[in-house]
Amino acid sequence: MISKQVASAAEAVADIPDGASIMIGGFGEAGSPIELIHALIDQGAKNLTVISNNTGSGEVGLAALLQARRVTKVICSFPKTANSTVFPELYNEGFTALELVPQGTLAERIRAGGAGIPAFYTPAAVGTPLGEEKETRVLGGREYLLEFGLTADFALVKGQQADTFGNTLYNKTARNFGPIMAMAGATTIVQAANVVAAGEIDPETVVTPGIFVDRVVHVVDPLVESKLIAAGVSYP
Amino acid sequence: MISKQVASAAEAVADIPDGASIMIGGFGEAGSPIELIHALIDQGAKNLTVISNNTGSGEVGLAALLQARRVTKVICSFPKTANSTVFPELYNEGFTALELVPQGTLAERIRAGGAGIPAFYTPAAVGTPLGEEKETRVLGGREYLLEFGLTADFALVKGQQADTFGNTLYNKTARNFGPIMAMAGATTIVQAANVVAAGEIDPETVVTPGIFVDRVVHVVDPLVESKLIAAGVSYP
Amino acid sequence: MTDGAQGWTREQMAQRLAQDIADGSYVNLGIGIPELIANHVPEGRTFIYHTENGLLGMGPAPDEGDEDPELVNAGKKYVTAIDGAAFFHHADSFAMIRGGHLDLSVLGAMQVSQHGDLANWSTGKPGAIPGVGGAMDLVAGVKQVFVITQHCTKAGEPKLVEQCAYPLTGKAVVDRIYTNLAVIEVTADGFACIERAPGVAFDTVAAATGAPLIDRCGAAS
Amino acid sequence: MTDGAQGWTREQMAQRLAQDIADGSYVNLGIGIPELIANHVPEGRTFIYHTENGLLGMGPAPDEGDEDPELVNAGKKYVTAIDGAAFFHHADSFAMIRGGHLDLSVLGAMQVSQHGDLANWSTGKPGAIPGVGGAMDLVAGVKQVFVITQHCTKAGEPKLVEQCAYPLTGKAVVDRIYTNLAVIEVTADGFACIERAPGVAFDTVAAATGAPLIDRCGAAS
Repeated sequence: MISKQVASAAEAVADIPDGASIMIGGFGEAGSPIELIHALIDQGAKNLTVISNNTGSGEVGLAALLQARRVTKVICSFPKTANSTVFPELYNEGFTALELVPQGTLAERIRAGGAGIPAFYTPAAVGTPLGEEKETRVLGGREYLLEFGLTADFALVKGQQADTFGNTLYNKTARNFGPIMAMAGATTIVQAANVVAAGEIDPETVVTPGIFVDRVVHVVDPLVESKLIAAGVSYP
Repeated sequence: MISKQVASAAEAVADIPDGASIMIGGFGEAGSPIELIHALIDQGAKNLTVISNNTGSGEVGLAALLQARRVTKVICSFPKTANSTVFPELYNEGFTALELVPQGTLAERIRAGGAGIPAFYTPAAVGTPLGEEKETRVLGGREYLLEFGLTADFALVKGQQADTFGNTLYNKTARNFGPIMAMAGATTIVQAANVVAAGEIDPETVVTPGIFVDRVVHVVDPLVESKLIAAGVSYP
Repeated sequence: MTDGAQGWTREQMAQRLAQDIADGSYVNLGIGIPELIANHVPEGRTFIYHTENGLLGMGPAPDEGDEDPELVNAGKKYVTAIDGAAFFHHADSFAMIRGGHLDLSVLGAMQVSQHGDLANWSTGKPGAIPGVGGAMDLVAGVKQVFVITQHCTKAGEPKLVEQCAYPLTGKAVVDRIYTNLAVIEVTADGFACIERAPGVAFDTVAAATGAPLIDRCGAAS
Repeated sequence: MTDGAQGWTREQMAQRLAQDIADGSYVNLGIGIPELIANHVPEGRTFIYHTENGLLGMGPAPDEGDEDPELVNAGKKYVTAIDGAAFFHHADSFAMIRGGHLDLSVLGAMQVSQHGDLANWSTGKPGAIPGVGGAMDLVAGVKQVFVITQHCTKAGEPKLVEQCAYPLTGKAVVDRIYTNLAVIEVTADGFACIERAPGVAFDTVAAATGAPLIDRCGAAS
């Protein structure tokens, strides 16, 4: 009997080594896998490259991982979230490097990485500073940039419901980067508020097929980032 | 009030001109929009380029469109379906040209076309006759082919359920090329056995968001290709 | 130089822009003044709002107490989903954008050049943390790009210029500009004023514009 | 030259191959002999079958009367979906294949070269209608590619050859070959026989192979 369920967030992230590249789902707090991130802070891996749309808020979740000085590079589209003071300090100090990628290019690079497409052309960022030093090509009379697929050693994703095969459903706009990061992570870890037996999810409604998921962790009542911040919490 | 519903298959295909490129969903009979194809036969447009995985079976649906000598080029991965005698004759006669594309490359080209990606690299078909005369490039030590996004003037898609905004659900493996062809058709026409008001489909389960769909036709009890063939039917 | 109080208010600018959106359009509204457009949909028309974080059919802000931190817009504000909405992942969302499926993107601007170049993401100052989000994808992919902005900066400098001094979001991407003073089209010949706010003279608009301005207000009416 | 009756039967070939598939593997089975593998899953293991037309968790053929023409496999035969299955579209399906998410692809062959080149889609005869389907994507993307085939053609010609005469499906893509006579690994040094069917001598296998054959049967046992 196949079951990808592991007992805890700690167990799920236990083998993430120093120097790993990690995709972390979420758009702001929506879809941010806080419990997995906190387990990763506890675990201690450092010198990480994090691929995520933002850089976290307050001093919990993704921001807390940065604040713990575990992340030496961030690949993201928008590091300037409200209440985001951690990343600017680390960036200005020179501790954490930034690769800024237009949001759609970031999404497509992740999807391409997961789909075995090593590179593709896109019109976004042509003629802008983010297109400088990139290879360009005119196709059908229009100029495009060559962009490369992006994969990661691990992907941390927040689902709403998952079954033991790893099939995953999401909640509203918390879906965002989850499904494509699940594709692009060599090892994909899903935390879900609801874990059910294979067969409990209608196969027509599956968003992330289980083949993209390696480990499922049941996180019953996930923390809400904005509530933690409002309460003045910092992690750890 | 937005409604994309049109009264009939005939109305839905009325403006398809001679020389149009048309994506037609389906993998064999599963997902083949027979009623839309038959309406297109009745309508009379000719010199069409058809992009579809197969070339139809018997003398109904896609095969009947070919048999009516309306299609001068087919782009597909597998033109040799069981009971497929129509295409081989037209091909050997020189009436219908064939561009043979590996199935995954075909799917990705369609998805790229719909996603505004003009070209991408893929490992499929490298070193084979289907890779000859294609541009190649070594990336990360591996050789890839450059393939181009594919769009079409029209896409004909069979859904199971659609709402008046065009949001579409599919039935089992009849989903196949439907969602990506809906993205890649300049005008996408969906036939669905069940048409409902906007709001009747759970937004979490939508497979094809309505933005990709231009027209919805209610086809209550769609024909089943294999049953028609077993009954010896030819269309018209 | 003009002051911000002259001509249309922000709400009037949004109302004016909304008149130029066809019924049934799929629209992405940027953060700031663009968001006001949702309050001014003309009678008898329906717009479907796309937010790049994965929702088509975005509705208004929820009632207090109904906020869901997992139902937000691109500005991370709480929103709702209308009947007929759909959720999808980021790659699908930007497939809509890049693939030309959206009818209109409305964005704010720091500068717009007479060639339609847009600068709206970075001052380019050293040490500032840059953040681009989805703006470069929107301007590269959406069928029409409208800018809605005050005609001049708070310091009174023109935002409509010959060449953008700030780093670009996209080259030759802006179709029209809606300001407090006027509606301005980006043409092959440069900026063309096609409509002025009540009581605003053409010379006032021209003086507040940092590039040559063609007067086509007559033609547009 | 060998006759088809020698060595393992088709069912035994499938059974032998199935022993080399790890528990929990995601497997794509080609049309023909590969399909028999589903009948021989070793006790205590579960394989999840992928069919490229959009189903993960393909189950056995339905009972008579339960066939659904919209639930088929890549060979267009009626199938079922197991508990825990998922449906998806073609681009997602080939993302699984091309992206290296499947553990194993089992295919039939017309010819396999000593370098692992596979020919299984076309005789290259003029006038024949070519059809490639998903084979080129499978061999380019799946982690391991096993071929299952009779050792020789019906005419007695070797299918394992120095160079494929037929048009290729992929270059250097085959990892192992399971025939009626033997299990053969494609190594950097060419074909290596790692196991023989009961009663089949190494010389018999070598004689039926159109390229040099290394004997590693001892090492494998």
